[in-house]
Amino acid sequence: MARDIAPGSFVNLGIGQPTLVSNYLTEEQNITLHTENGMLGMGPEAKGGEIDEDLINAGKIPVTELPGASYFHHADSFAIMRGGHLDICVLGAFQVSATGDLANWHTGAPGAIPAVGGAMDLATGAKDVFVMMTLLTREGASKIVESCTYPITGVGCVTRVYTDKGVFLTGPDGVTVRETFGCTLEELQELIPVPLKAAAAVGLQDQGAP
Amino acid sequence: MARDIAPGSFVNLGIGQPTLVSNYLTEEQNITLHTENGMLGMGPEAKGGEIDEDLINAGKIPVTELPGASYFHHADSFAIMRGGHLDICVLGAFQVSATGDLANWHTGAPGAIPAVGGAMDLATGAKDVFVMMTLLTREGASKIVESCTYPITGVGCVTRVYTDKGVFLTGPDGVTVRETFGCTLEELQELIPVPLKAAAAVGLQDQGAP
Amino acid sequence: MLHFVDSVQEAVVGIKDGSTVMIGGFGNAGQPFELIDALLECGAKDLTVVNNNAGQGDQGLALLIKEGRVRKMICSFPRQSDSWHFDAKYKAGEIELELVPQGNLAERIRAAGAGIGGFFTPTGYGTMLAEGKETRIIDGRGQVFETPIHADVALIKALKADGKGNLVYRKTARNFGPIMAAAAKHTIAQVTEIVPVGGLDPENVVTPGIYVNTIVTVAGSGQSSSTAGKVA
Amino acid sequence: MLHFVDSVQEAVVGIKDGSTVMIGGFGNAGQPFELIDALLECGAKDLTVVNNNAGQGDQGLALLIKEGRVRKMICSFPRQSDSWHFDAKYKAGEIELELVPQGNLAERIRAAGAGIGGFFTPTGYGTMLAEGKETRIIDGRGQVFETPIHADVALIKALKADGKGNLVYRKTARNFGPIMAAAAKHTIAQVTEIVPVGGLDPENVVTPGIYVNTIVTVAGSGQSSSTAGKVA
Repeated sequence: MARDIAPGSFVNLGIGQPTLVSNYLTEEQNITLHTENGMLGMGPEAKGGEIDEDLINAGKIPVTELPGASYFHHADSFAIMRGGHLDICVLGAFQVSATGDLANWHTGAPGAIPAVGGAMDLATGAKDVFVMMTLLTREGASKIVESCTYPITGVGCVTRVYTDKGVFLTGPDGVTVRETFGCTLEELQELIPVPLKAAAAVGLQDQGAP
Repeated sequence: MARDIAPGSFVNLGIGQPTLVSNYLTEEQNITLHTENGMLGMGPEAKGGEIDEDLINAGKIPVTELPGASYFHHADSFAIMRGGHLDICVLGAFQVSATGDLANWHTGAPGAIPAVGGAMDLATGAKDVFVMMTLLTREGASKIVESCTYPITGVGCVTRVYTDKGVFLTGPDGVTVRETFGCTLEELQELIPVPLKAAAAVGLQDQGAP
Repeated sequence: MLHFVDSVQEAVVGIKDGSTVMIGGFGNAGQPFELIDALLECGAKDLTVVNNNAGQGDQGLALLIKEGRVRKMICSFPRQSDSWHFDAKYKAGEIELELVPQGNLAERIRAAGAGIGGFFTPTGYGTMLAEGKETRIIDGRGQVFETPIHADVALIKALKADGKGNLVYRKTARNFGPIMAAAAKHTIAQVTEIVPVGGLDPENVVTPGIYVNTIVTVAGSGQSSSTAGKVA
Repeated sequence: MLHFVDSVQEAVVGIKDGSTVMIGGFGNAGQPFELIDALLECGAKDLTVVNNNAGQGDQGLALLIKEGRVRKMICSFPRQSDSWHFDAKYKAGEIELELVPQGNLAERIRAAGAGIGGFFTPTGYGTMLAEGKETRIIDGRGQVFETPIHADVALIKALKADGKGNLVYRKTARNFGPIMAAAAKHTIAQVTEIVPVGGLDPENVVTPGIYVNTIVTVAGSGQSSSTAGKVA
């Protein structure tokens, strides 16, 4: 995924797994990371003496500041997200529907305490929403679904899904397989309960923004 | 009027006549002046070498900066006005109605090019709106009226009117005369086409904020 | 009017039962711990508290919740690994929760300070959190009507104040402070240092003094005093 | 993507006929005169221009209006002692005017940048400028529904940029720059000086580089270079 991020992009990496993407970004890509608690130009996780309790990311983990960073308050920070200024955000998910509905904030289980944070703002606001997840649940069910059974985070917002078995484009036209990892399109189709289309061989890199 | 402004107040003085009020404010009053083009802590008009084209007031006149000033952009500046944070604004007027409607932005004459600036934001947003005007037009008509014949700037927003002949409180209960200058209440009533009440002798200073 | 007081106890003395209290901070950054402790001490109850979270561990807001002072939380992310006091009260039905997407929380607080009566936003459209809310399609996008969140009091933490009440913050500890200061009728700021009038560059003031009512110095109160010099 | 270009002519080259162009400045403070001159030179027409005023004297925006390039003005205060070019076009029916209270102008521009679909405000309620607009009573106050003002391009002036496109301004020349930068698809900033990445304190950045697309240095272009050193 890291290599699919265009040079010069402004990117928000969600809490958890997506944060790891930063380890694969190269200096030449000149990516600027946003953290919704009020910063552009976030650097890697802080270690040892670098740790500063006033400098944390959205996951409340101490981070560092890169040259050219800037700080702003919460309304200004979410204005960046909600105003459509982020090129990409990368999020985890419970489920993604064929048309790009995202479910990643709430299991909906009775008694579960709901918590949403900035997930809905990222899902709705970023130009491209990339999801990172395993294709299957522990029970073997596809997380790419006809329509989400978990409470949704945003309608039709996901543009790409990166999984262990393949990379998918989602949107108004349904699901297109862009890349497979160690399996065929037919094998994927057996796992996923929605019709899959194969991407045309050319122009794949341009299909991110529907 | 200057002495009616409570110590520590945040005040916006409209373009023109109201600007002169600043000449009568004392240091002990510790008044902070706001200018809607983006500053708190505005000082007196700039003279000679003090003139800086990047430091002007809402009337586009060069001004100075006092210690403890701050600068902000236009949305933040109008948020101060619109959010009800200014204690007082002082404006000129064509007419004020008995219930405090203000007309001060447009004559409504055919062919006149309308221009409003920040007048409606000040009228609507400040905790108290003080008007400064002559009581009579050049033709001798009262500018305190039953209901405005000029296009209005704001509904029921004016709390006090300072004129050459007296000081008036306006609001839902109509017009109360707080002070007269060289004339009696009866003489004022002959000039003004709405019923005037005399203020009670005590507690006048507290009647500003309805 | 701006007041400088000598203690956090004095700073919170006017907070009444039933108040809506905004508390700044995201994680530990910008949390006004000492002011929250003073609020706990002063005994005010039936509070509605606005914060991004609903308390962590056994300190600050978590204790206020534990002691039953909070009738309702307005927040975006109550559930954390160490939010046990909120979890217990919530499961016992002893605390009300208004869950708000974080950006709507920030924008609703900003709207209160800026005199906005309400606004439409795409965030939350089509989700559980928009149920029962007015919606409309604007420029082809579904949007939800959200209303301002006003407060009686804001408790915030900043790095420095000057004699006019102007504030500057430090790094990501800025978070909710500036918008809460504007949204509350009465804003109480704890700062690490008070500098004379003229001691802050007017270009760099983040919260103008017009938004601040009470200031108290809390020595070394976070906003890492050890590294604060770098920021001035 | 951020581009640094060598001339104002190069900076405006992509502006098309029919564009909506926001132009920063209030009075002379913060007016990007050189960029406006370049826009005049490049010949783009049928423009909708968003500015607080409608041009003054015989320079900048006034010339753009005189030359018939502006189809519509969105502004709060078109009428001034020296707005003769606008006055003439307006009286001749050759220019459209959308008159907006100044705070609504600022808030509508801010809304566009912040992704707000529309908002209610008391400003203008009950006046001519609310005629035909949706209204409602919120908390006992009449309010008017106002919509965001988006733009294709913003032309703004700042004091300094760093290599990441972060901007700082100078005194009241800040005015509309930060909100227009966020509201336009493409923001072009003329600055007095470009400093290396790391040359601006992250606490003091006013416009983060994410909002800026094209930067051009205009030597001594207002933001009084003579006294600029005091601000850094």
